[in-house]
This record gives sequence, C-alpha cells and structure tokens, in this order.
Amino acid sequence: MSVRVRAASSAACVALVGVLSVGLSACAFPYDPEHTLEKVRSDALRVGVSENPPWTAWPDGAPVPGEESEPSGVEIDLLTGFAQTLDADVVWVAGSETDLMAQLDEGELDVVVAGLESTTAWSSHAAITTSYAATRDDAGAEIRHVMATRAGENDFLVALETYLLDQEVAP
Amino acid sequence: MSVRVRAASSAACVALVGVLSVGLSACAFPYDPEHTLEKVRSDALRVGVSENPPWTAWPDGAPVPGEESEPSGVEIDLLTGFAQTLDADVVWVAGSETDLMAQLDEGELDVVVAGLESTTAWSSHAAITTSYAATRDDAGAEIRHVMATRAGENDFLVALETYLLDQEVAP
Amino acid sequence: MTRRFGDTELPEDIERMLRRAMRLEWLSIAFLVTAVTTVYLVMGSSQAMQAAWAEDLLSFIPPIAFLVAVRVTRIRPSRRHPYGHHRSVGIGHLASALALLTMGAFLVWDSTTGLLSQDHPPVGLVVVLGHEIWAGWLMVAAMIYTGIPPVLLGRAKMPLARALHDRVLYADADMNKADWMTALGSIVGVLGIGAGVWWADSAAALFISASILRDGVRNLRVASGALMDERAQTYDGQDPHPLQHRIEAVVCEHLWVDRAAVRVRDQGHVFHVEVFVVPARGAEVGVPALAAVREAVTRLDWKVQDVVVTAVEELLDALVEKEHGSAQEHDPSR
Amino acid sequence: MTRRFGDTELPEDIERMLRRAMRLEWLSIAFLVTAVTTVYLVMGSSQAMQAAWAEDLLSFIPPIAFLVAVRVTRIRPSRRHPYGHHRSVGIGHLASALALLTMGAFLVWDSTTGLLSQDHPPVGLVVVLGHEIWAGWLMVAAMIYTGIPPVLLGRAKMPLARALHDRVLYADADMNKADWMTALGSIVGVLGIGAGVWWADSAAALFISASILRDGVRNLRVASGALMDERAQTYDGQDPHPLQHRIEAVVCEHLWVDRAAVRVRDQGHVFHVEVFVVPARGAEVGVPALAAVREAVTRLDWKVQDVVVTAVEELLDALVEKEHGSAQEHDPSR
Repeated sequence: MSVRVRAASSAACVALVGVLSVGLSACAFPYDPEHTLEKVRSDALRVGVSENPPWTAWPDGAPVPGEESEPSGVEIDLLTGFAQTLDADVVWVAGSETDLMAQLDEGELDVVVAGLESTTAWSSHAAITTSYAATRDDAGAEIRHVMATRAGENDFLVALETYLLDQEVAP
Repeated sequence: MSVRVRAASSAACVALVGVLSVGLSACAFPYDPEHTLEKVRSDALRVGVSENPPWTAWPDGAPVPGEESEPSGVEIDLLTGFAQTLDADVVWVAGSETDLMAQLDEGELDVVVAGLESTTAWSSHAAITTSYAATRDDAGAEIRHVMATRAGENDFLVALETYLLDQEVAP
Repeated sequence: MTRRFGDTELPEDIERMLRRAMRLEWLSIAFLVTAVTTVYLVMGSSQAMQAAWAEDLLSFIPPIAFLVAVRVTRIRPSRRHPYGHHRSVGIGHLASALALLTMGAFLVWDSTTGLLSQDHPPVGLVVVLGHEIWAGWLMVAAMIYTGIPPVLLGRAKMPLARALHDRVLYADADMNKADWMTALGSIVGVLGIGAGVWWADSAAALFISASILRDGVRNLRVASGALMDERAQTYDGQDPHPLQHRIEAVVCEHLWVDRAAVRVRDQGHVFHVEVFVVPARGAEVGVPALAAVREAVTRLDWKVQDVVVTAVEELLDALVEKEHGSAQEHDPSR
Repeated sequence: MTRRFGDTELPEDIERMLRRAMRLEWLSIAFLVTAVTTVYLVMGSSQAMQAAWAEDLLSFIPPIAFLVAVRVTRIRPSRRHPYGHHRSVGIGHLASALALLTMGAFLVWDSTTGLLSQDHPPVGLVVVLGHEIWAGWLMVAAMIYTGIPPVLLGRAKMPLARALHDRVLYADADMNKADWMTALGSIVGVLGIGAGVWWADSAAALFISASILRDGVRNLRVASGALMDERAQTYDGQDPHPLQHRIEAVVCEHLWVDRAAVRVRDQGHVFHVEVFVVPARGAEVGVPALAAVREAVTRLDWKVQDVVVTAVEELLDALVEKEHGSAQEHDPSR
C-alpha cells in the first residue's frame, strides 16, 4: 500500500467518523507509528518467550544465542496460529521477563508471552492485550491471561486482539 | 530468643539512638514482622528462580512440581553461600517472574532471583536489595543487578544485603 | 420567597435572572456527572483524554461555588459580619482559580514528560454489545458528547453573569464556552494515535493543560483583584465599572457639594460605596444633607448596597486622577 | 529607608520588629532548603518520611507569602487600588491554607490506602563513607535535625506576629512550633519499621497528614474570615480585636456625639475604620467636627490607617449588639 493511499484512507476515516462514528472497526484505522504489522507480514513475527508452563515452555531447555530450540505451550500455539493468518514466519527468542520487556520497548521484539496476567506490573512499559482466557487461582479469584505487545503499535495490537478474541482457549 | 528479651533489646535500641544514633547497625535492629530470618535459620531458605543466564539457569530444564532439579548461575551461587552462613538448607522453586513475585508477596518465598536489574518494575511489590554487581549493556549504560526479598522483612533484607556487599562478584 | 443578597432585596427582573442562573448551574452539574462518568469509562491510556477528564472534574468547582455563594450571601449582616457575606463569592472564585492553576501546572508537567519520554499510547479493541470496536472511536464519541452542551450552557450563562455582576458565574460561562476546544483537542489527539502519530496525543494533552493553566492565571488575577479591594471593575475584570462615574455625577448634583470622589469596594454581587464630599463654602453639613446624598446614591442601582457619606476638607490624592476627570467639580451654574 | 505599609509610616519599634521578622523568615527558608534536601536523600520508601517531606515542602509557602506580602503592601494606594494593597496578606494566607488543605487531604488518603493495603515498607542497608548502616538510623538522624530548629524559629516569630498583627506570620509560627510533632511522628514510624511493626509507618504518616489537614482547615477559616470583612479579630482569629472598643470609647468622648458605632475591616496589617455617629440634639455637624473625630481615632494606634467618619440618624442594627454594650451611649454628665 503506497503512502498516498494510506493518507487518503486515513482522511476518509476522519470524515466518516464525523458522520457516523459507529461500527468503524472494519476501517483500516488505527495505524502503527513503527509499521510493526507491515514488517511482520513482510518479514517475521518476533516473539519473546519466558518460560511459564502450561502457557509457555522450552521442552528442550531455553536456547542460548546461536542454538535452535522450539517452545511449546498454550500461548505458543496461539501465536503460531496468528502468524499463519498473516502468512508470517515466527522467530522465538528466550529471555527473562525483564530482558524481554526491555527488548520489546526498543522494538527488537513484537510480542512477549510469559503467561502474563492482567495485573502485570509491565502495563506502563508495554501495551497489554485484552485477556484471551480466564482461569481461577487456588482462592477462586479470576486470573485473566494476556500478552504484551510493543506500546503504540495499535494496528498490530488490534490485529492480535481480533485474532485472540476469535479463539476458544481452554487451558 | 523470648519475646521479653526482644522487647527489652528493642527498648535499649530506642534509648541508644537518642544518645548516639550513629554506628548502630551492629544492634539487632531492625526486626522482621513475619520473622523471616528466624524461620530461614530454623527451617530453610525458599528461593524463587526464574531462568536468566548467566545469573540463573536450569541446566536440566525447569522442574515441574514434584520433580527435583538443581539450578546454577551467579545468583544461585551467591544464595547458596548466604544460606551456608545461616546454616540453612535451600529450597529452589521454578516459575515465571509474575508467579514468583506473587508467591513472594504472599510469603511463600523468601527471595526471588531472576537476573533482576535495579530498574525493575517490581519495586512496588517487593523489597529490592542494594546492587551486588554492575555490568554494562551494549550502549555502555550501567546495569546494576539486584535480588528481590519479601517487602517489610527488614532483618532478613539487612542480613542478605550485608552478605552481598561482602562478596566480590565478577560475572 | 423573595431572594436577598444580604440586606438588599433584589428587583424582580434580577431575581428572575438569579433563579435562571441557579437552574443553569444545577443543569451543568447534572451534565458534568454524566460527562465525567462517560469519559472515565473510555479514557484508557490516552493522555489527552485524561487531561480532558481532569478538566471536566475541575468544571464542578465553579457551579458549586456559585450555588454555595448565593446561599451564603443571603445571610444578613451581623455584629461579627458587619459587611455581610458577599465576599464569599470572591473567596470561591479565588479557590477555583487556584485549583485550575495547580491542576493546569501539574498536567502541563505530566504531558511534557510524556512527550519527552516518547510515550506511545496503546489503544486496542473493546467489545461493546458483542461488537469488537477500536477504543479510539468510543473516545471520539465521548468527546463529541461532552463537547457540545457546555458551549450552549456557557452562552446561556454569559448574559446572566453580566446582569448579576457575578464573577464566578462569568468565569464558569467563559470556561464552558471554551470547552469545545478541549473536546476538539482530545479528538485530534485520539485520531492522531489512530493515524500512527504517537506524539499527537501528548501534544493535544499539552494544549489542553495549557488552556487550563491560562484559565487559572486569568481567574487568579481577577479574583485577587476583587479581594484586594481594587476599584470595582466590570464582571470580566477588563474595565472600571461604569457605576463609579454615575455615582460621582449624582453626588455632584447636590447643591451643598463642591467637589466629590468615591471609593467603591466590589463585595461580590453588590458594591459598598464611600463618598467623600468637599462642601461648598458656607454650605451647612448636617445629618439631612448627608442622608440625602446617601439616598440618591442608593437609588441609583440595586448593586449599590451600602453607602457611607462623609464631608472632608480635601480629597485624597489616590481618589483624584486628573486625566480621567473622575473627581468631578461641581458645576456652579446649576 | 523607612518602611511603610501603604500610606502608613511605621513607628520605630514596629519597624524594627518587621525587619526582625523578615530576617527570621529568610532564615526559615535557608533552613528549609537544607531540611528538604536532607529528608529527600534519606526518605526511601517510608510513608511517614514522605509525608514529613511534603510538609517541609509546604512550609516554604508561609515565609514566601510573608516576604512577598510585606513588599506588596508597601505600594501606595492609587486610583485603581484606592484601599492600598494590604489585602495581599490575606490572599497569601488563603492560598497557603488551600495548599495545606489539598496536600493534607491527599496524604490522608495516601496513608490510609497504605494502611488498608498492608504495605510493608522495606528499609535496608545504605553504605555511608564505607560503613554499612541501616537506613532507618539515617532517617531518625535527619528527623532530629529537621525537628528542632523550626520550634526555635516558631517561638521567635510568635511575639512578632502578635505585635505586627500579621496572620501569615502567625500561621507560620504556629506551624513551626508544631513541627516537632511531625519529626517525632516520623521517628516513631521509622523505629516502628525497625521493631517489625509494619503498620507503625503508615499510622505515623496518617497522624502527620491529619495534622497538615487540621492546619489547613484552621487557616482557611481565619483567612476567609478576614477576606470576608469579618469584624477585626486578634491575629489568631480567636477573639474580637480590642481596638474596636477603644475606638468607640474615644469617639464617644467628643461632645457632639450622642451615640456611635464602628465597623472595622481587617486589611491585613492595618485596619480600615468606619465611624457612624448619631449627633447630640442641636449639635453642629461640620467638617471640623468630623475631622476632629477622625484625627482622634487615627492617633489611637498605628494599625488604624484609614478612617471615615459619617453622621447618621440611626445606627445600623448589625452594629449594635446590646449584650456586648459596644455601641456606647454618650455620658451626658461630661
């Protein structure tokens, strides 16, 4: 899509909202300041994975740099499916939550999965998705499970959320 | 130590500070509201470990509940040494940062190691120790490495900090 | 029930306006409750929306201050409060101005740091009645809802503020009238997020905060002027109040008056007037002469509530400003 | 240079006191700079220390308000400000009161949520000059340092506030004198943390915040009373100012006066007085008679700055309160 077409459709959106302002989620709004969704489509989905079974796990141990290893888990399956809808490859990166969130903030990753919960302390560092599943802890309180994407990349965020809300997840 | 003796030595501390107020770190102040240091001495040091090489790692893979596995890494060695000074055993618990911090907050763990840095988002959920080592990131900025203990257990915090400050750590 | 301001019984048309102003302020409060709730529900992590929400919260102060002041000013003067309670209007005004100033300064700082630390606001999907919709559209809808009624309310309040000489009401009307700018600013910020311009949101927040801050500074100047016993100004604090010259003219019509000057204290709704008269040579200064001047001045306008007339040898320098010709010479040909 | 309050030239002893008060306030500001820095460096995550720090920050307002007000009140009255600029004292006072109130309310809320959410404040080691020391001892030392000088400053300011009739100075002295309670509260909180009593810190913070809030409410009442043209009160707002009765007594000594009542506006440092005289039957009311009363009242005290005397047929009800006997009958035997 050329820049001119994007600008024109953006102007159309603004005009539309003045008239209707309802039911416009089909419109191409919002865009990504850093074009994450475009880059994922043309390149690959870069996923940070911190181990937290059953959501994420490294069955063969976390890979050190240079080594290859495939993760598994509920969130890994979700993201594999999401990448397929975009025709994109996936690059899995291992690390601690702290490290991965720093990389996410700097744009070296597109999404971080670590069995995060909606109460996560990272909501000021990253964009937290809507919850795609809910479980209950030992005390019976609801735990809502989320992923973290790069803050401000709202087109990508909306694409991921749209995909997640369509899935039936039963951990 | 009986309650009466503790109360008396506490009163002595208060009196002392009125007179001198300097160089009193040798005094038994501060105490733990939940008696963490005492419990560690009589029972065991419960450590939450989230993988983040070279600071923490599960060479044989993270253990699922019921399974046994020994972690390794710089921070693991430090805590093993600390437990020896207290004549305490160590129980290693695997989990994600989010899970471990929740357990720490509820008192199911005494300390969490995950290659945490002083800029961690967890400082409002846990007591962050002084940094025991500093490294530099790719951009040359200083990274100060810390551990997390249960908030408010200040006697335990001071004991761990005293031990950490005595060590020479060169990662 | 006839409404009063202290000892002053209000003329019927002024009383009708006061009732209308009170109804409008109650309406404003009711609207603000819905606006604050709506914006709070949709604001998410947009700084511009948060600033707009803070402004809506602050907008509660002037209507409440007005309604409280109208009640308080009705209390009759007493030994402890020999001048009545009119000044409560000014105190309410000063308090609102300080609130605007503080909140404005805080929000300017907050949005500037947001801009400098390059916060990229995340705005994702929400599910409304089973439909997935980008949260930004909800924010835009909320701002359209909260942007229009204040302008209408402000336009309705403005003439009442002028007639009642009420600065709190004026400040409120003025803020209301400017409210569409806040709404538009937030909409631009949110659409900016949608268009991938991350700084649009912080910039819109900065614009809104600056307008709050400016309101605070302007109101602080007017409110503290009134409380500092500045010469009575018009309701917007821009010009000297015309009543002062009319009083001086009326006083000079009396035959025993050679020269005269007045000091007017703006008590809130009403004026307290001191008249200094230099009697004509040989004229008799007695209680009846002083009373006649007092009554003539009191009859001039309902706003003139408390008149003290004294005879002096010379007028104070501070009251006579030649270039304005306000201390009028008595015309001997009359 | 002789200092003035508007048109008033100050008596020498009052001027000396004013200079001394200004020196003390500069000293307070210098001390506060060191105190705020010290406490900020050591406060860590103790809520009580943070509340004490906020109080130290707020303590800057009264000295600054006092110093600014002294400067502003020196401006001579003009046509635009016919009553001078004394009221700036009151406005500064009101602004400080609102700041205390807002900050107090915020801190009460903050420490209450801290208490309810069972925050356990962590206080660990710090390394000072190569020595490892528990940070709590540093906090205690800092609070001992910041707790003692304000009490001495407050004791020195109190008599000056009384003599200068300055409410801002009084409020400042009063807050200073109570400052040791804040310091002691923080010390108890920190030692509580050390003794393993986690709630001691939040409780101490709550105690400190409540005292800030109480200061705010008390100052707000006194400041708005003065700005509302309440009858002049003593500097602490507790009693009617004795000058009012002295003025009424002096006025009644004049032979042409039958009955008299006064209204006194507290302008800040000085008083503006209106004297209402009911002349004795047959007595002549002229400019000289009015001027004689005016001069007699002005001579009474340096605080009486602006006197307007008028003759009336009857005294206003609000000014005559029988049980206090303040509207004095003229003694016909004189």
